[in-house]
Amino acid sequence: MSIFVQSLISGILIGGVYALIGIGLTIIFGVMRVINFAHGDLLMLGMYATYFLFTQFHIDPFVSIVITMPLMFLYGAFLQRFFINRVLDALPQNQILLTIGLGLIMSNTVMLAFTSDYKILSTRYSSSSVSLHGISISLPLLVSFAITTVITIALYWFLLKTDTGQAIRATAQDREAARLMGINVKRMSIIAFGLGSALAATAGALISPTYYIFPQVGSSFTLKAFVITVLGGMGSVIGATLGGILIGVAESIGGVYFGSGWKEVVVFVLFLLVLLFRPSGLLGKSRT
Amino acid sequence: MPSPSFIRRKWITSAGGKRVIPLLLLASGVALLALIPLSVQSTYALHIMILTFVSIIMGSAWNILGGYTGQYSVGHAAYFGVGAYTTMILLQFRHIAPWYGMWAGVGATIVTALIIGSICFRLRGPYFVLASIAVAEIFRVTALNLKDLTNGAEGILVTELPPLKFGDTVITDFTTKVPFFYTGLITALFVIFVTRGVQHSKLGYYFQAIREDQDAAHSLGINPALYKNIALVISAVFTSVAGSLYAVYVGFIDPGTVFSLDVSVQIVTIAIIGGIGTILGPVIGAIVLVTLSEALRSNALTNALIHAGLVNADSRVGVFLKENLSHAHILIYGILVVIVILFMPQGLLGFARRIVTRKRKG
Amino acid sequence: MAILEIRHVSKFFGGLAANSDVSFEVEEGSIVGLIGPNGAGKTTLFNCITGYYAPSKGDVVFRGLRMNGLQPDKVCRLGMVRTWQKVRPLTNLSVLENVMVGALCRTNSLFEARRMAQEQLRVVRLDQKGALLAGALPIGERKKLEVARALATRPKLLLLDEVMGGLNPAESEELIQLILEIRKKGITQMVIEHDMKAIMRMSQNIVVLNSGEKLAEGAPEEIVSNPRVIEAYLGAEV
Amino acid sequence: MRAKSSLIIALVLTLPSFVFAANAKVKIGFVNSITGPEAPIGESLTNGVTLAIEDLKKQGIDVDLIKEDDTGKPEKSMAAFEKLATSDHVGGVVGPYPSKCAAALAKLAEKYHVPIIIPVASKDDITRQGLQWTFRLSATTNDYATILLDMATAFGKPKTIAIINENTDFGTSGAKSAKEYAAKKHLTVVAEEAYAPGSPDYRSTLASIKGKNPDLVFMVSYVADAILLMRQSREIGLTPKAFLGAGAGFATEAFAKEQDISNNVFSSTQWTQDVKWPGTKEFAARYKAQFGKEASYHASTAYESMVIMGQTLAKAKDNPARAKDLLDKGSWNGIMGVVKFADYAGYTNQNNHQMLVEQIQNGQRVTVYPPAYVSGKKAVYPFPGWTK
Repeated sequence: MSIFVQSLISGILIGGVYALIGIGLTIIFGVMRVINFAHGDLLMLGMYATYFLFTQFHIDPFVSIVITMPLMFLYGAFLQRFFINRVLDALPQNQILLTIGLGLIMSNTVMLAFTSDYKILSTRYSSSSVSLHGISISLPLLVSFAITTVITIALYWFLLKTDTGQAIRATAQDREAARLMGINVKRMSIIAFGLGSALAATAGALISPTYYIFPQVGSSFTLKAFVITVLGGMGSVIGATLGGILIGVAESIGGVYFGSGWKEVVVFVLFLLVLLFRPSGLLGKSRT
Repeated sequence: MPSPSFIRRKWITSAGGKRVIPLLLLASGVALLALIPLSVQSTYALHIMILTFVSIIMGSAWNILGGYTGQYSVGHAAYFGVGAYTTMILLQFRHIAPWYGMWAGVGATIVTALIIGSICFRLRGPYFVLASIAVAEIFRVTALNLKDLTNGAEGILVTELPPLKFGDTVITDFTTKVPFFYTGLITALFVIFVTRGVQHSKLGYYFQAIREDQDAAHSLGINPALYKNIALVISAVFTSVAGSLYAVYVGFIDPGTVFSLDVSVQIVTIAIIGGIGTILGPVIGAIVLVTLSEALRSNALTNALIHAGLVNADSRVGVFLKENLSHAHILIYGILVVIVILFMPQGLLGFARRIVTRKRKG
Repeated sequence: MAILEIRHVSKFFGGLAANSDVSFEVEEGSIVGLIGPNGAGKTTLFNCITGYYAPSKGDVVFRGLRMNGLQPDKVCRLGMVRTWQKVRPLTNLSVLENVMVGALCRTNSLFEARRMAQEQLRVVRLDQKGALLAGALPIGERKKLEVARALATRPKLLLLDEVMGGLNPAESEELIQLILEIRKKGITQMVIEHDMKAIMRMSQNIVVLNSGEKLAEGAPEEIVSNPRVIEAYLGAEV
Repeated sequence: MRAKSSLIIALVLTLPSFVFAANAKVKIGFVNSITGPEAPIGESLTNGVTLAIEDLKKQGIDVDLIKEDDTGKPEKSMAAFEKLATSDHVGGVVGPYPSKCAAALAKLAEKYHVPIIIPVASKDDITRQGLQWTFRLSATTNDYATILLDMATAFGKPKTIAIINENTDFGTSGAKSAKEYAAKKHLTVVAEEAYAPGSPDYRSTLASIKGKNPDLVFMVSYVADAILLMRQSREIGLTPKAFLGAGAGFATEAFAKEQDISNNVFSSTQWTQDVKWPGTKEFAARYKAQFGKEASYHASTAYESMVIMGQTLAKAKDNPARAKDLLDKGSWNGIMGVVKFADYAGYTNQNNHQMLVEQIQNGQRVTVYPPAYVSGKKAVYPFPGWTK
């Protein structure tokens, strides 16, 4: 029983970070209908930024988010403005290949700059935990979950209450209609990609104290982000939040009851089932 | 937008007599290729050619489903892997020679493809792409965990390859690259031939109609599910053969080398860089990509510069190039992919054709 | 004799009824006009008839065969084909190839299909443009291409969904002549159209839909003088 | 100054027992993972080889080194080897690191009659195929597990063992060996977990292992996951009598530096910095000075392989066939101890290398087993528990 609770809690905490990754991807997909294969690489850049700030300027990873986030927002906006924008009307496979190419460029540039060594970001609290009735809870994960929650709430507020947020949502719902309504769709796309990158990078920053950093770290997160987004419904922010936590828990509990080797199968089968029976995802609306 | 079917129209409209010339060219080209192993001493070159053939097979196979039928699968590693694994399991654990095992691989792949098709073809667009990735990942993780069947992560290392016999005469014992060269060449030609056949038949028209507009196609008497599955099976079968060929040639497979997303992406890249929906696109893509990545990997540029006397090998520039270009080759590869997508969205073939038409007009 | 019978067809989306209890018959060899204000359920009805939707209730009977649940490709092979309100050319294929795709429904030979396609292109007067890419055609010619492609499937019943939408008067007139010509070949037609004058000229029978229900049915002159139609449709629209 | 004198010592120690012509020129191919997933370890190999080339030069052997990237893929490593053998005409090849690449190259070496020394790819099968042109310096995967269990049963009386391994070639075969050898040592395997590398959360798995209360926890992982597993073990409060790491990630500086979690963890290794093999200390010091980090066993095996290949080819006048004979018969004594490529127990041309066990004691990696190689500090056993 305590093992179950233990896995449930750590699953939820990790799921919070997954959710951030998924939300970023879902916003990008929602607004542009582009599957971003470089999403994990954006996360990787966030990790390296955090690592760099920590080792060079001794800025705590959780604090450095305030620098990393806007920086990666600009970077994402730049990518959108100069690369993704040019293929918005191209065939989907060209869009995919472009993001794959961009991802390769990012990870290999980082490799040239930082070598391919694993970087370990060790803070005082990297392996500390609090114990509650025999259940141990990782302190850094707890903090990162709290930050994730705050960011997610702020994001909801932004999307629901601000004009820009509403314009983004309108664009996601129907690009053509949004254009007719006078929304600057190009600008919304730039903001969306910026937001997506910033969120991915934040997720990277949040897990770097407990994880490790290397140039190819992104690929496994890209796949995870796909699963989360589809699970939640592509384009749905709430869906991605739920999807992230669901995947965190599924992995954690699947690892205990199916064995670590099969937990990925559990996740992908779950993914396929959702695709088949609810292609719009758990919370998505549109089918196309 | 220039049409992917541009070339075809030229073929159709050219008068019967004119067709003899390309046919002659083709025949002499094939004959020349077939003579290569006799004249080329460098097995290094043969190795690169064999890899190119495998890539041509993979790219052309994908092209039938992705290029003609418009179903952008990013999960072809599943078929590549099923072919490779079936052949290798039969070879290493059951001592069944690969030229039989390969057919078992094809059989297994057809079953796999029909199952995957029944799942994935219910979805369209980005959902189809993601589902195809997921299915391939399920295969990878399953191969990793079904240790009794696949030997898991340890992979399968071929220790012995039985010679190919005809009666009692040994045709080849596979100690040289020559048999692999011919197998690759013949299969590559065959897949090109099949692509051409598809393009010039009802199938090809139906595939393209589905690619252009599935609903419109449906209203014109085309059963999309049926024809998508036909395209998938053709595509999967050749991908599977490529997998078998690769596995036996390299002599070792593990889930990471044959089932990974990298393989799927590589397959798609070949077709897109070359130009999809054309017979020759994937062929060009394969030739360019294999040679290019080998040239980058082996730092041919630096060597050429040094050889030409432009850069001194021991000078600072020479050392810098030597040390860094070898690290940067995937970076350069990535940059090239981005450039092609941005500036030649129709692939190399489409780009070349556009230049030709522009010149003709202007 | 009726070639098509619509019997009490209803189609629900969630709780919303897009069609409810619609019934009428289409006489063989005639042109039937289907009219109604926007959102009246005309296209939904087309979709129910041609197999894109299965009717929630009721039957679609074509030449004595119950069609419910048959897929569009089967429907086409049985001799009923539709065009699209928003044209759907196969943009990267040539005009001729577009029509050949339709013809291939009746033959396996490319040669034969090409011959049939050229014949249909002559009917819609696009025979000079066969080598162009379908995507390169202007809207008026795309509409004609759509008709030619449908005709190439050798239909008994042709369903035209607003073929004149977005055309200038000269182009519309050309299409009206085309539709009348097609009728002469013995092909029954059902036409959704907003241009009342055109509908009046072409149709032998007109069905009026409003809010998913059949409001009226009759010869053109009856419809024009039907007060309910005037109120619900003409009054609001014109 | 100190570096210089240590260089001279290294030079003297690595001087072989034969005399060679001054300034012999040899051509050697070095196939290595410069990019791709194995690149972090590839870098250690590159550094080791760099030092070896310097030392060979001091011995009067000019090495024309042709570096080839295998990107971690077997077909790329094959292309590299084809090029080296048929276009560069090298006398011998050193490398590659990934076992799948090494397995592919072993066959090519046989075909082209070019000797290859595999420094540290550990898959057992590579030298079990009767191939004559393939020589392996390092001990095989099997030995990573056995030496640890030998040690644990020598130090105490453990009854149960949990096995955690990453689901890769090295991980799976390491776990398999551990399981087989555990049976021989009368240990009960209470848990077996093969995890997919790259997951940020192993807590649930570790918690279920903790519930089984094993005496020994045996792990096979690369450095990143090694740190992750130990961090989360600490969080969960997993406290067996000993943590046993099978080489790879556990025998690295990066892991040792994480004192909070690495203290008192055992790891099997091919080489340690304080082992009494000739030239070890000097090599370690030089490596640290030149590359700013501690040498790993990957670096030392690569170094020694390159030195052996260089010297052999110099003696063989760059003739591959003669070099093969010399490798067959020769014997060396350098930083990897005595090296002899022998045929035994189903192996061909396999150096029967002595594995070592090191323990991390306050950030220092100390050799603690076998007793003959211990240089002072004693092993801490059983595990004293986590520091708060």
